[in-house]
Amino acid sequence: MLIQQLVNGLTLGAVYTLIALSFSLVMGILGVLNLAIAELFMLGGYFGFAVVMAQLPLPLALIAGMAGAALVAAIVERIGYQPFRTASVVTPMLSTLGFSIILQNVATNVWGSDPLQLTDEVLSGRFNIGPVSVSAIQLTVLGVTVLLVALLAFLVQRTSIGRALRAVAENRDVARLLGVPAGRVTLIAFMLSGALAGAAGVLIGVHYAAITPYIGVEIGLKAIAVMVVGGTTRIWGALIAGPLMGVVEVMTVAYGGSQIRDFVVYGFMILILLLRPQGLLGGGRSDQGQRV
Amino acid sequence: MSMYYAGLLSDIGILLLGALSVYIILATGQLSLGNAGFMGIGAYLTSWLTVEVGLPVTAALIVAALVSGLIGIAVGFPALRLKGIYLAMATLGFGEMVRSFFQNFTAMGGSGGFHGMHHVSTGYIWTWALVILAVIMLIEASPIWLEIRAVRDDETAAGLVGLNPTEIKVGAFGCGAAVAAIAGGLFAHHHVYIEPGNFSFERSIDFVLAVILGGSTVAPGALAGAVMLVILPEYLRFLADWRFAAFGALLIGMLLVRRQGLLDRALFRLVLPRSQA
Amino acid sequence: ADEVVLGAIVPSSGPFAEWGRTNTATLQMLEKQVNDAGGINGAKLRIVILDDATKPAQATNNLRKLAGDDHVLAVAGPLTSSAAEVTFPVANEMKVVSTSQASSKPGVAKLNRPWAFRNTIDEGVLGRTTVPYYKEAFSIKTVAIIFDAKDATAATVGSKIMPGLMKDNGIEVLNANDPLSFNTGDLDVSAQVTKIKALNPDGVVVSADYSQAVTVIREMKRQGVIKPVVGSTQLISSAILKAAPEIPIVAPATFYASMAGDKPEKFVKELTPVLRKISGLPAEIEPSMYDANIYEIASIYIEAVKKAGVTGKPDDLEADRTRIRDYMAKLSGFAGLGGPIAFNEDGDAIKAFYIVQGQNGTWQSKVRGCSAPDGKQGC
Amino acid sequence: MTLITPPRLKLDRVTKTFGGVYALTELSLEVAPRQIVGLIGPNGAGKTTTFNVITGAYRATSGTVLLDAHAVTSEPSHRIARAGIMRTFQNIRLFSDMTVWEHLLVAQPHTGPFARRLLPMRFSNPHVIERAEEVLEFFGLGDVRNRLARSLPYGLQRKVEMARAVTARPKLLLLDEPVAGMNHDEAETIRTLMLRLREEGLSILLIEHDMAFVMNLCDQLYVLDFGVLIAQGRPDEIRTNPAVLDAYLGQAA
Amino acid sequence: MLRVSDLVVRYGAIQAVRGIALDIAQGEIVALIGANGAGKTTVARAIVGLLPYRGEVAFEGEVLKPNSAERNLRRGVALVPEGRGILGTMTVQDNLLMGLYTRRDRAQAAKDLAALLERFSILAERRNLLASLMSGGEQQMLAIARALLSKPKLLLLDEPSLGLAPKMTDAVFAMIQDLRREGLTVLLVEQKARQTLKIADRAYLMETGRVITSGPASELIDDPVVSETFLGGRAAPVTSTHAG
Ligand SMILES: Nc1ncnc2c1ncn2[C@@H]1O[C@H](COP(=O)(O)OP(=O)(O)OP(=O)(O)O)[C@@H](O)[C@H]1O
Ligand SMILES: Nc1ncnc2c1ncn2[C@@H]1O[C@H](COP(=O)(O)OP(=O)(O)OP(=O)(O)O)[C@@H](O)[C@H]1O
Ligand SMILES: [Mg+2]
Ligand SMILES: [Mg+2]
Repeated sequence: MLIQQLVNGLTLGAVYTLIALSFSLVMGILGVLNLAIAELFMLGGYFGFAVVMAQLPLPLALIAGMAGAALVAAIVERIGYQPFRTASVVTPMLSTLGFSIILQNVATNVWGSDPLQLTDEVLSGRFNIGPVSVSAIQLTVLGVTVLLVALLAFLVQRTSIGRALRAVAENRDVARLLGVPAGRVTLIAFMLSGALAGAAGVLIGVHYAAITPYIGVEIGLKAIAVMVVGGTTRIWGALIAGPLMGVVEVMTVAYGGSQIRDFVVYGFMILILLLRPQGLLGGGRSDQGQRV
Repeated sequence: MSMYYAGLLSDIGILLLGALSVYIILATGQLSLGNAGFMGIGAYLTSWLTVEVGLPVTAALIVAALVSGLIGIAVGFPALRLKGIYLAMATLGFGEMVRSFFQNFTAMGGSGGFHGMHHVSTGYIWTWALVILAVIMLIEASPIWLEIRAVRDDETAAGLVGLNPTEIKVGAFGCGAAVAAIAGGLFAHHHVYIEPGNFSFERSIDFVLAVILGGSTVAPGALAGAVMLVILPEYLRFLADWRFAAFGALLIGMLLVRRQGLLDRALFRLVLPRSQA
Repeated sequence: ADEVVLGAIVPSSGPFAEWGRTNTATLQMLEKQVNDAGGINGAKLRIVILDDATKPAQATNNLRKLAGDDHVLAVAGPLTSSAAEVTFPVANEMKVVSTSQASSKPGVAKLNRPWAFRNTIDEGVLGRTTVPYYKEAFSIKTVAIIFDAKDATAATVGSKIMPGLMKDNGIEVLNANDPLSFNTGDLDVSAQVTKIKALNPDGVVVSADYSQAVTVIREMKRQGVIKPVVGSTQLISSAILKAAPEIPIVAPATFYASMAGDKPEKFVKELTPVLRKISGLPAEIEPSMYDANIYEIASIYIEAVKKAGVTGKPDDLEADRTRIRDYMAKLSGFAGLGGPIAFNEDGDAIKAFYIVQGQNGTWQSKVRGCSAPDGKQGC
Repeated sequence: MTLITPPRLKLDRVTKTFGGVYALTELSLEVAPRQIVGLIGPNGAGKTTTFNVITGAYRATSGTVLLDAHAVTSEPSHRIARAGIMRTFQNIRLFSDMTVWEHLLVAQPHTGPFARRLLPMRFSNPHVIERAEEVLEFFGLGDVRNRLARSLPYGLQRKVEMARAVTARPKLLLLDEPVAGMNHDEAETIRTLMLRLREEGLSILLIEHDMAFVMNLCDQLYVLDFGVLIAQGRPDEIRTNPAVLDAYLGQAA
Repeated sequence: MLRVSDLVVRYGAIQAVRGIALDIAQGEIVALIGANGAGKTTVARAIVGLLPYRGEVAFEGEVLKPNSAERNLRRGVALVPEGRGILGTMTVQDNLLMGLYTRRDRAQAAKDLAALLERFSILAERRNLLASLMSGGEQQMLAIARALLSKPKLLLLDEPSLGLAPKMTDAVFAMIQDLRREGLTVLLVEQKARQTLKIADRAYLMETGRVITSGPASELIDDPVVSETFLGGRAAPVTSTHAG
């Protein structure tokens, strides 16, 4: 059972990591907590479901989910972020909360509040290795997560686009003086993060095969926790923190008692933050850039 | 006044206190998303004191405020190490831990909830709310409030001109926690039933929303925000199924029009020209 | 009076929006039927329906508005137990009848006599019939229990009622000392289900609202735990039957869409097309137990108005409300959709219920029960 | 040099490293009462770091800082400020949403019981208001008292910073490039103010790259290069010191 | 090369620049001097396209659009902003690489970077330090170096000597002259009027949003208005300490 629970924990962790990535793309770089990401994830799920239910292949569902969510993310950026660039960080956080309220309501009106379920499992193959059983979709989620983390880390930390993003976040005018098209760059960041959330929505929706308009809330919260534990400025952080939190959560349920799960999980998060106030990989660089 | 408006008014009063609890902490530049936790502590503690111990409500509220204030100080110290989103998440985690605790705390009903409190009147709730609002507004004219503003603006510079940021930030946490506990106690005695789900992070976010919508630089902003948050959904009922979509849109619209919130110091200066001299 | 005004509190926004919306459609249909048939003693029926967004505090204010501003004679709702817990005290304070269409958490109406009623049966009572059938039908000797810890009703049933009932019926609860739970909104319950799998029980008790139970049942299927599931009325929904058709689900219900009989069949026939026109609801939606319940509640109120000497004059409002309350308390043999309805001294319904089993996509009635106290006539 | 009066400020072999980089190496310096001392040196020499160590913004790696013969090393910065050392900043650091008047109130120490601190200003500590009026007058900021300090022209912002530092009646004032970016006239007014402050008994330690200003004002100069003291003495001695010319002033002189 | 006509810039109700005209020819060093608040910074920011304005700014014969700094940089107009504008949460290295953001000629860019690091050796030493942790003067050097890396044709410098030690100020001014010899055109906004006028070809003197005098720098140095208000003696090198 231990190994099976580890697999459960890792899958859950991968799920967290996937969503944490889209949060950290805008949080780590632009410094805004886009709360609507939880709902972009939900939307991605619904778009993906629509495609899967039309008997179309999974990659197509992924594309639909990513494109749909990226489009909505673009609207969130234009209305919910751009006008609040210069305001305190709480303000864009709340304007994006406005979007998440709207999106939940719209989804309820369009798809209903009942769980929408897939009748057949997509990628239902299972692999049994001894007592452990892993499904194809689980493996897909794990694989895609690692791939996306690597891709994103490369993009943000190694390419000039990532650097440009960070520059815009810190000082928009200066970035423009250096030739960075600031408006376009933030829009791209939001859409990218939206696309990630959408992809996560499709994969995770298909994995659990049931979604509701409120699916993003709890899992979004955990994903933010994962992002914070990993450190917002380092993409790789999420890849460590996600599975860590996933395993802690699952092991608490398995061996400690499921009642105290939230207590333990959040306690663990606080503990890590107290030991490393900028998260595991937050190395404390950009946040500590204070001098007199 | 109809019972309906009295009910809304009670909700506003309680939300006002919750918002003020966030306001005090936010005034020092710290965003707390865990005040529902302090509210829960206050709600359960006062309920226990009135139902099981038999204390009068007012005494119970004062005790709960003190205890929660101490817990707030205890939470405030480690919170000093954290900034921005890290602090917000840590406090949110604290709030969820409190909720999870009461969920398992079968002595007070666990997730089944707790009964037996006596109903308090709207007037009683507002007496508390107004007294605390007045005290905060009074403090806003005091030297300590200037120090709080200085710490929020630039903690390092504040330290270097002789202010003690630790004392101010931790103190604010304590005060915020105490006010949140009062909000919780009143909530419990208004609804005469509480369950852990009442104190989840959504409520903390409501508090923050009230503060930011109303204006986070002046205490009456919390009042304006609380009124809006309670009244708005009621007045949007004619939209039926689209009620909350409209609410979300209005929220964004309001921020777009007045990102500093409905009320701010500039507005006050305009209305009361020589208010601070 | 030329108008009879009733109120209703339903959750048309938030996670239970679907129920609130079908409830609304049901009441609107009833209103139209009554008025088309000439109204109530010549007066038109008007039902004021308010959305509480699944937020208890809003439900209390809804009641205050209905009773205080809209001068309704009686209120149907609120739906959830959490809302009922805080709304019923207000009903007592304002002296207006409030009858929940779905709350089944033990003892909620009892605490708020005499104005609170529930057209539902306490889960403790229902379980006494459900569990023996379940034991019998699937030869259950051991079970594991999993519940939604954030949902007050589900948690009470999962942590108190069900363990007691299992003990009474000689069924061993394998995780008696290690309760398994999750939270409303959780997506992943794989760890809990893996644990259940390791316990290898004969059956699984899932105490959760159906939308949450879907997650558990799907995970059971995924991990190959094909064991019969038992639960409370919270499980009753057509959605849950789609989660894992091969897993049998046993739960009590006072109404289900495929129920036989003139009244329920007529009700379903009339309401189904109405529901299917509402956007956002699944295309194949059917009337739910809570639609039936709220339909009955409003019908009881209407009968009370007709028979208890309710004048409907503004000056008599207080007296009229008392008349309705007294009529409800003494009600007997009201013709509900599934048989006669009355209320016990706790304010909960005495009516027939059915232990239904969901298999291959439909509910099938297995046992008929009655919530009348032992030795009393009721259903 | 300070045989009779003990130095107001004394740095004794202060070293500050940043992960292997020596920003200050065994720096010793003294400021006597009523003295204006200049600290000069090339960019990155460690001048601002010296201020930061004195005021507790940075903790010295080794060495001691003495104020009136009392060690203040490794005290938290607010204590050091209260002990009598106030400063201004190289990059102006005013509180962004405070008026000039509020800046003059906020830095003053509060006397009396804590509870009085919660009362409105006028009841809690009337002396504070008197003092602020006095300083406002001294710096000629009366016209802008109710303006947001941040919205003022650069020169005035510098003045507000100095005024804020002075309200707390410090013994020692540290000024970091007080006339950078100012035109001649503005620099002159600052110079006059500093001289008057000295009259009132204040000691001043000053960093400035404007040599005309420094040479005209300071009683004593210390020259840093790469964290090491390379010269000290009266302005006329320093001006011709070859090491200083080479490291700092350049061939122009 | 640059022609500004009828430039008007307002901040809300305040008109900070009230219709000025400027001309800069290819290869010139033009100085813009004036008292605090005269509007120099505003002019510079408008030219590079950080502000909305009325009037016309033409660069190499083409009209530049207001508020289009990123496009103007690609055309060859760069600004070292007032207050340095370093990206404090990024390392010195990243700041420099940001200077190369629009460069496509990688090999040459790398060479330019190496050359600049040689000139400002402290930047090479502090490569991996967060830019915000550097001293004021070091930050100023970084800002200048970064702007040069984009290989501008026209460089606007807003008080580049702020916070620089005398020797470094001299070095920067010398460098500006070197660069001019390599074909760079410079608009220099400065408070250190005397030194500025020494290296400039021509100068404009601003007061409250208007140009009040302009002409060859060598003539302006002797202009009584200029020397009275701006030279005052203190901007001069150390040798002249007669002020006061
Ligand atoms: N927190 C820090 N971390 C790392 N290095 C630092 C830090 N603070 C300062 N330094 C380095 O220490 C050296 C001294 O800096 P300091 O600010 O004291 O110089 P300064 O003499 O004030 O120079 P300037 O005249 O340019 O302001 C600089 O090289 C700087 O990069
Ligand atoms: N963001 C702004 N909002 C409002 N007014 C401004 C703003 N920036 C500058 N001003 C005003 O515009 C005028 C010109 O300012 P500007 O900064 O261009 O002057 P400057 O000549 O560069 O002065 P300095 O020598 O101090 O740098 C001043 O009166 C200033 O107060
Ligand atoms: Mg310095
Ligand atoms: Mg300027």
